[in-house]
Amino acid sequence: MGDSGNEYRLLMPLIPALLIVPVLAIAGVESVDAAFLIVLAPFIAFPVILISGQLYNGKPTWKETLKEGGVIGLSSLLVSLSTAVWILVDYLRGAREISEDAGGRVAASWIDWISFDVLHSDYTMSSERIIGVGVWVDSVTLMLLFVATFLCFLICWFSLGYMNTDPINEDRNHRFYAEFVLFAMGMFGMVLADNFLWLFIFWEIMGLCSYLLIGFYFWKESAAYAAKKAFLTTRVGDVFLMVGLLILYDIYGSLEFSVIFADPSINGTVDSDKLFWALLMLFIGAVGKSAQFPLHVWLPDAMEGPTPVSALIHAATMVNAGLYLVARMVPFVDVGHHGVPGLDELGLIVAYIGGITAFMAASIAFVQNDIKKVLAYSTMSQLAYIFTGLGVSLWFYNNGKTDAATLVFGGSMFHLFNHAMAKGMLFMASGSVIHEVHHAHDHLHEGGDHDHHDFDPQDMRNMGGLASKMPITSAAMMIGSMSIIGIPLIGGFWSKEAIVAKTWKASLDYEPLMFGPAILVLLTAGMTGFYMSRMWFMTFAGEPKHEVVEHVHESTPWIKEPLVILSIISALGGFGLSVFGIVKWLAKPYSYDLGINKDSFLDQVVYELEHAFLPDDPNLRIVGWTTIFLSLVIGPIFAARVHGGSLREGQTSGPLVSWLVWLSGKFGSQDVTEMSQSSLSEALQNRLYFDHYYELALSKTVLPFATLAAWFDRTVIDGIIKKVESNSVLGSVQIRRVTTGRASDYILMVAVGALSIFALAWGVSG
Amino acid sequence: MTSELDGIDLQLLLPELVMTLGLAAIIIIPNLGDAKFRIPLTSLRVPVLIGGTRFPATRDPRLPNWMTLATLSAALAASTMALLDPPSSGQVGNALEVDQFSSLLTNLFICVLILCTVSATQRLPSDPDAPAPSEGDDEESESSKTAALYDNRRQADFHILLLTLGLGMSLMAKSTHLFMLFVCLELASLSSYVLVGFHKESKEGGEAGTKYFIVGSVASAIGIYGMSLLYLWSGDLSVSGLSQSWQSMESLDPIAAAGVGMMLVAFGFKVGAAPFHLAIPDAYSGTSSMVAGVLATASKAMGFVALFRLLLTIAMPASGPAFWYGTLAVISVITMTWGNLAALSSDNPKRVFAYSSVAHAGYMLAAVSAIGSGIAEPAAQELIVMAVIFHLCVLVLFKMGPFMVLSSIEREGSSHRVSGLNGLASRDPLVAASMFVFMLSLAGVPPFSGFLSKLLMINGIVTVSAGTGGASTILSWATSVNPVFWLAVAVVLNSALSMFYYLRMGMVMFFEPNEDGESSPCNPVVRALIVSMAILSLAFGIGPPSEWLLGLAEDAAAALLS
Amino acid sequence: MILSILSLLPIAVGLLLMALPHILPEGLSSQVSAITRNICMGVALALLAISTWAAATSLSDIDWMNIDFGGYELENTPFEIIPQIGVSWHVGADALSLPMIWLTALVVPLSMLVEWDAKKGHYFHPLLLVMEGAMIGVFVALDLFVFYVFWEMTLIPMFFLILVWGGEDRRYAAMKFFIYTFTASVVMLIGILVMYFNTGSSISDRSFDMIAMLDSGGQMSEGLRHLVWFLLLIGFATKMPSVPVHTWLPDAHVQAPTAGSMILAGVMLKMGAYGFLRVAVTAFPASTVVFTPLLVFLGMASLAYGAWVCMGQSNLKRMVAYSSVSHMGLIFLGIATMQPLGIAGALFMMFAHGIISPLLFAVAGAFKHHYHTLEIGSMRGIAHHSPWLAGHMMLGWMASLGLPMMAGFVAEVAVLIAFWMTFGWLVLLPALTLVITAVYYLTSMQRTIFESNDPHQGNLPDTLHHEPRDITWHENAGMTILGALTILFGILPFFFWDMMSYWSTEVMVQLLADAMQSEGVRP
Amino acid sequence: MIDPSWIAALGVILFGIGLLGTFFHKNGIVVLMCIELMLNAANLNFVAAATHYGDVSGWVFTAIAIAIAAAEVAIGLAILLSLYSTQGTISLDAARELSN
Repeated sequence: MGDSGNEYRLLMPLIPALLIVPVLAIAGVESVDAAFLIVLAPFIAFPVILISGQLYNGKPTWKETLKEGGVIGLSSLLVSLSTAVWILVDYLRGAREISEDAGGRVAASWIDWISFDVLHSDYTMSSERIIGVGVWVDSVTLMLLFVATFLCFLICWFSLGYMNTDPINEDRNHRFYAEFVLFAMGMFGMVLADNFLWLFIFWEIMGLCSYLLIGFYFWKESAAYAAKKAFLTTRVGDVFLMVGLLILYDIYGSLEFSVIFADPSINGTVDSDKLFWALLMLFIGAVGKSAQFPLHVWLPDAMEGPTPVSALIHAATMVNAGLYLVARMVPFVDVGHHGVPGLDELGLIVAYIGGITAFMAASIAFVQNDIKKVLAYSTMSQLAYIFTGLGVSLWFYNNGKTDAATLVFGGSMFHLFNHAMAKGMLFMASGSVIHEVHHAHDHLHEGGDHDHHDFDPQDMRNMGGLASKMPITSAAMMIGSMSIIGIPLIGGFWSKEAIVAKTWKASLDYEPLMFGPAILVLLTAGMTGFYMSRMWFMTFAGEPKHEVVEHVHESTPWIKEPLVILSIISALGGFGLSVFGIVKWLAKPYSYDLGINKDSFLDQVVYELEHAFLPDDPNLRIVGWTTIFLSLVIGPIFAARVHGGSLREGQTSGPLVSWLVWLSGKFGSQDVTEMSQSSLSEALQNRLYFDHYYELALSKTVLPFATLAAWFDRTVIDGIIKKVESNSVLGSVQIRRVTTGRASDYILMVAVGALSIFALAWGVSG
Repeated sequence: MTSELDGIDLQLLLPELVMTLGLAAIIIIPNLGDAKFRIPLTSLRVPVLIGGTRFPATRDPRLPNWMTLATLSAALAASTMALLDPPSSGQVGNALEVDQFSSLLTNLFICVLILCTVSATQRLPSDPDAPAPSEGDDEESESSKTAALYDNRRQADFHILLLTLGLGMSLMAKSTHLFMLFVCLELASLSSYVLVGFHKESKEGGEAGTKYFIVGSVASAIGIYGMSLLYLWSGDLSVSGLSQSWQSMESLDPIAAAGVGMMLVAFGFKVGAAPFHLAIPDAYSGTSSMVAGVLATASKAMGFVALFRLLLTIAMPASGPAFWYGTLAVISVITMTWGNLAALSSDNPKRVFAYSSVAHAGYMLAAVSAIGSGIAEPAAQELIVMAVIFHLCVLVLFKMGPFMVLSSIEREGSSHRVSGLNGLASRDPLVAASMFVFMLSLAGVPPFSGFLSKLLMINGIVTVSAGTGGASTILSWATSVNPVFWLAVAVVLNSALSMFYYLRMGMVMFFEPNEDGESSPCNPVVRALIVSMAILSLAFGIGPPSEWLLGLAEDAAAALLS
Repeated sequence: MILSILSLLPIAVGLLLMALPHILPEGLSSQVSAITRNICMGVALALLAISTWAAATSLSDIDWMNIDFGGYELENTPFEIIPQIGVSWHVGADALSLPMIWLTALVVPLSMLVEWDAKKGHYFHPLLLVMEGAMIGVFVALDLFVFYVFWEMTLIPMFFLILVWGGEDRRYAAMKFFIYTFTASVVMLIGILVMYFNTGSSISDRSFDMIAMLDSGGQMSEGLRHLVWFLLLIGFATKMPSVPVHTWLPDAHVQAPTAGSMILAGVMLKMGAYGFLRVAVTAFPASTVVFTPLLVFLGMASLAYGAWVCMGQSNLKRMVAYSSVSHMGLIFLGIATMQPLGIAGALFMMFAHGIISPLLFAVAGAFKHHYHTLEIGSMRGIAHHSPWLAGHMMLGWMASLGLPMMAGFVAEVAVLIAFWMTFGWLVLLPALTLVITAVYYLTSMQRTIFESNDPHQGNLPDTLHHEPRDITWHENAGMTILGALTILFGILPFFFWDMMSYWSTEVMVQLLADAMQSEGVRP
Repeated sequence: MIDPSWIAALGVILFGIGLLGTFFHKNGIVVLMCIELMLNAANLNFVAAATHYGDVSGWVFTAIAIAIAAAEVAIGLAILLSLYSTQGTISLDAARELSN
């Protein structure tokens, strides 16, 4: 990619895509009415890319100019992005169409999908019911929509550099881009859907794409296996989700948000037990999709997919679907606004699942050496944070503590935003590392590739000291890690603080049972500090651990640009958006009376800082500072003791990065060999044996049972038929024996027959 | 009631008359030669035509065949005329009556014989002047010469027997007097015994003839004895007289019942009811296929005519169940099951068809026994008789058809194994397709006529019985329904069972061919006939032709029951 | 008139074309296959056009939404063919049969396309045409005798398709297929005859006309009604097929040629469900209500048990065949819900499965055709060699496991919603079966098109001695059309959904609701 | 004049002997003779009935039945002869070429 400058001419097709929104706006189309474009553009791009790729593979235009479909995908995603931004801007402006009448929502219906009647228990028929398709826009939607469209676009951009330069992907990239845009369509659709059914439909489409993309390297046994595992595990959740939908439908006679959310208690007549089960089923679906305990096993394996896929689907967007679904449960429990009381166990369950997953994932991340796996567990852990936050929020809502609930809800959503940005970027950065290490390795072993297959470019034990080779990547990764760890003032800090604090508040002030999640998230904060630092140190600090490192250098601009953009957002976005009141804005659909902004900008800044570092409640102050201490000091220092180290003499990197690397060498080094051989470590390395036991359960129950069923079908059910047949033949042979061939026997039979006629006649008539 | 035959009677009996004349002609003409009789004391030689060296025309082995064909065609025309334009009074003496029923049956018999005759053309040798075997021939050439000779010299005998068979059957259909009926039956039977044993040079021929003859004779002896008991009982053997005596009978007279029962044995043998059917497979497999076809269709129809006369006209009480209905029901179930089961594992196609014809007899007997149940209204009775007559008619198509196919293959000497049919589909797709149609029709698969006829019979049974049960659960309904209903179930299950061997027969044609040639085994006329029979099997199954034939059968049924 | 043409024309043309080789002059006999298949395709496409037009007239002159239950469109004047027993040629269509007619007219040309270069094509394609006519005949017949005739007639071409163009064990399979379904339908025939008996008090009053037949239930005692319903169930359930009378299906499918399998799964199985709704449910609503638990049991057994058996299969086609059994279970479940939504879902399931399963069998057939084996696991990484095939497999498999935005999902979700309304938590069983379904589908894909451990080529079966190619253009075209329709009807189901929904409502309002009320079954 | 019922009784006995004879004897000729016995039993019945009812047709039946019996014997002997010429036996049990 030497003359990569010229590559930008490839972006020409983006210009018409960019023009679509202005043209529509000038033509007077309302932004919400154009929302279908967000879904439609990638949906059209999908077959176009797939089929043209299949037809034109190998042709120079297709390969060089269209980047095997990447440019087409990028254009369609740009259409989605620009439309999404258009709607967002309209929404923020408070345009006429998006009024705030319904608490800041807007719904537009597109088509009636299916319609039918229902027979009631008094044998009367209800009038026609309709399940339609439409859009539902509120601030949560918009935030997720922006995250999704923005990251899809950036990661597609990144992929142009990442995928198209790998010779193994040649003539296969069209598949990648096609599935990529199909995924984008699923994600956009899910976010925009105005009812639970279509949410579910797009949800499943995402699952399909996740399956396809994990299995992109389909010839690899591990990839094919991981793809299947991901699909099946989420499918288990999805089935429960579907059952939840059935129950919801039964309760409300509709699945549309506008119908259900208008009065989720139907004047207090809703049976809270039934609703609890419905929501619990939905939550199981969310657990599957967001890889929470106990359906988390698929996510680490999903890293078999290409890195952009991990970045987009398994870190930034799809896994957020579960969170989104749980966020949509708020109106059900919001007792202040027609919610159904008595559902606070649901909040507890959500919070516990979140807490357990956060802790578990963080601890497993301690011992992972694969850079993507660390990030995967980190994703799990951070999502679990958000779940905890949402659980607490649900609990608050259900107990009428609307203010606190609103704050933690907004905080959770905000964490979702921060995490998506940071994690997307981290994955891309790790992708950059892997890509370059891989290329360097190829370069090094150009002639013979004897140990080609033994070398794992994702293994951090082959890295070290990369900070000097990859300054931009290392800086980006640093910022991303800081955001995840929650280093004060940077990205994730703002949202994580809110979650931890409110969880403790719930635990201390109201519900002792909340202590569990509370302590777990607190501990996890420190652990996050450790494993993220460990990853960074292992990769970028210290002496190179493999000869390959010497040959690594950053090359492709397609990769660098998204990193830079996201670094900026991660670093500044948290604080900046906090200041503009994003937390309350995000909670807008579910908070009906909170003011949005303080009087002046400066007041707002002060308020936010005060709120973060010096809250009124002394307990929260302690909790807040403990969190900061654990994540900022304890975790990173331990990490530095184990894995830190200065760069080789004479090599430098960016300013902050160099200092950090130098700092890491100052804490001395600690040998953890003994620790890493303990049984706990062993267990952690084996992912606490979850996969093992799931596998065992499958192979000991499902498969034998299936074999048994097949045997039963063959031998018993079909066997009966065959038995009838063979017995008929047997009977046939027997009965033919009577035809002896002796004429006198025949005569005898005639006589016998004559006699039996008499006997029968006598018997019947007598 | 006149005791003399007049012109009208002759016209009524025109088919039989034609056959008689033809019979005489076939006896005489092939023997015509250049023999001359020297008038004694002179040297004048007067040609007497009988004997001597035969003329080329008269010694042509194809001649009897042509003559038979001509005779039968003329008879068919006469009989069709009678059928389409029924005489106002068909009484001939007090023993015969020509009505719709007997005309239809006569037509049926003659059609079967025509088919048989046409099929027999395939047995004619290509060389009419084949030499007779002489001393010193080796075994092989001797047997080939014998075979040629066999075909050459005995055509006339064969066709004479066919015509006597036809004569017996058609007269029997017209008989309204039990003794007349029996005599005609004997005429037909005796001819058929000889036909079965016609291939006297082969081991099978003699044996088949012997068995068929012995068992048949015993059965008819029992029948005649039964008839004599009936005579003993009423002193009159005319059907109407017996019927009146029966209706006026206070309670069942054991002698009368015994008489009917014993006649049932004789007729049961004719139709092939178990357990009197045992000789039938042997007979079919030992004789030539076309004769077997005649036995399976015409002869069976004859048996049913006799059964109708005996059971429906004579032995029907004025009300209530007939004494024979339970017996017949049991026999019918045994017959169909036995037939189907035995056919299942047979490997000889002729035996398979023999058993299949036994099974079909069972279906028809089941229908007949439903009439005797005493719960059938007159309309329902007529419906069932119509169904059975219709079945007998269409049976000619799809039972005679396969025998004609087999007859074609028989020339190649491979008709005794199912595998003889292998590859027929590639040799002659049309004949194979027709054969398949016959199989499906036999099995009762729509849209072929076998389905319609079987459906009509089952429908008859259901019609008689379905209204009888009444209860609120399946079980109580099943116990309260008239047992006749279960006959329908038996027929249906047996149809399913029969599918096995029909399909097997149908399937082997699509297997890889044996070594036998590539060309069609049939000659063009036979082939055309087979194909048109298949088409008719379809046409009589659904659509206007079936309506027409059903109309005829309906009239016939009405005539029989009136 | 239109419907008569739809059913009789293909039969007539097919039969004539089969005689063509015997009629054509010598010079043309080498091209007989080409001539025949072009004519066949032309006729089939014409039928598709006609039936599409008939369906599309719902937009203009015929309002399919407003046919009262028991009313039919495109009806002809009944024409007596066997007056002695009251049989007449009477055809018509309603919202129940119209989608099926269209489906038949669609699947047949596609199956012809997929096997465009079949051996002995001059018999093959006409047979498919005959098959089409017979199947359409089943759907249009408004005379139960004619219905039954067509019903059985479909067996004959299929028998030959299996027997002549089938796999190694085709003889056994053809026999089993024929005898099994024949047996079941003759049992059904008794039921039909009992109904016929009750259509009038004297023989001349009786008639096989559908309307008279469907009213006959009123004349029967309750026990007899149940019995007849049960007899009909045997016939229809075997055709569907439902556990435990399903074992003919895997054998028939595995041995049948691709086109045969496509038609068998796509349309023939639907005849069972169609007949059940058309005859058994309509004539005996009370029995249907009373035996709802039986239907639930049969449906559940087919669905769950079928799925388990699928998982134990190692033959691709066998697995797909069992998956049909499994999916057909949903139809019984849908009917058993006694909700318009459930019945409409069952109807849509018939339609959706009618599009999806031909795709599955086309894919399986392509494996057999190009790789000469159907053993799962005997080949790996086929996506390297046959990307189109792999793509179609992916699409078909995903559609069949109920992925949203594909036709099957609409039906599934409708049935499940209705099922919950009626049976509550029992819904977990069908719902969890969806996971099982996913397991076997994904596993079979993993072991055929994926996993070769070589980035450039797959592990081919040992028996394959040449370099495999991707599927031919005609296979590809057929599969693509099916796949596109699957997605089309998944996203926009309302073309047929609306009329199905309306029909279901009407049948509920006019029959089942009353029956439930009188039997004391609460919805 | 003998009471016709005695004649009929004789007929029953004859018939019984004939019937038993047909399946106890293996020799074709003997079986043929037994069949003749049965036919004659029928004839006796006809005669008895004719006597009883004074119906002349009974005598006619008898005469014709005798003719039938004669024809039957003729054919039977011919068939047995052909059996003998091909299989060398007239034992009904020995001829079993045609059993399954």
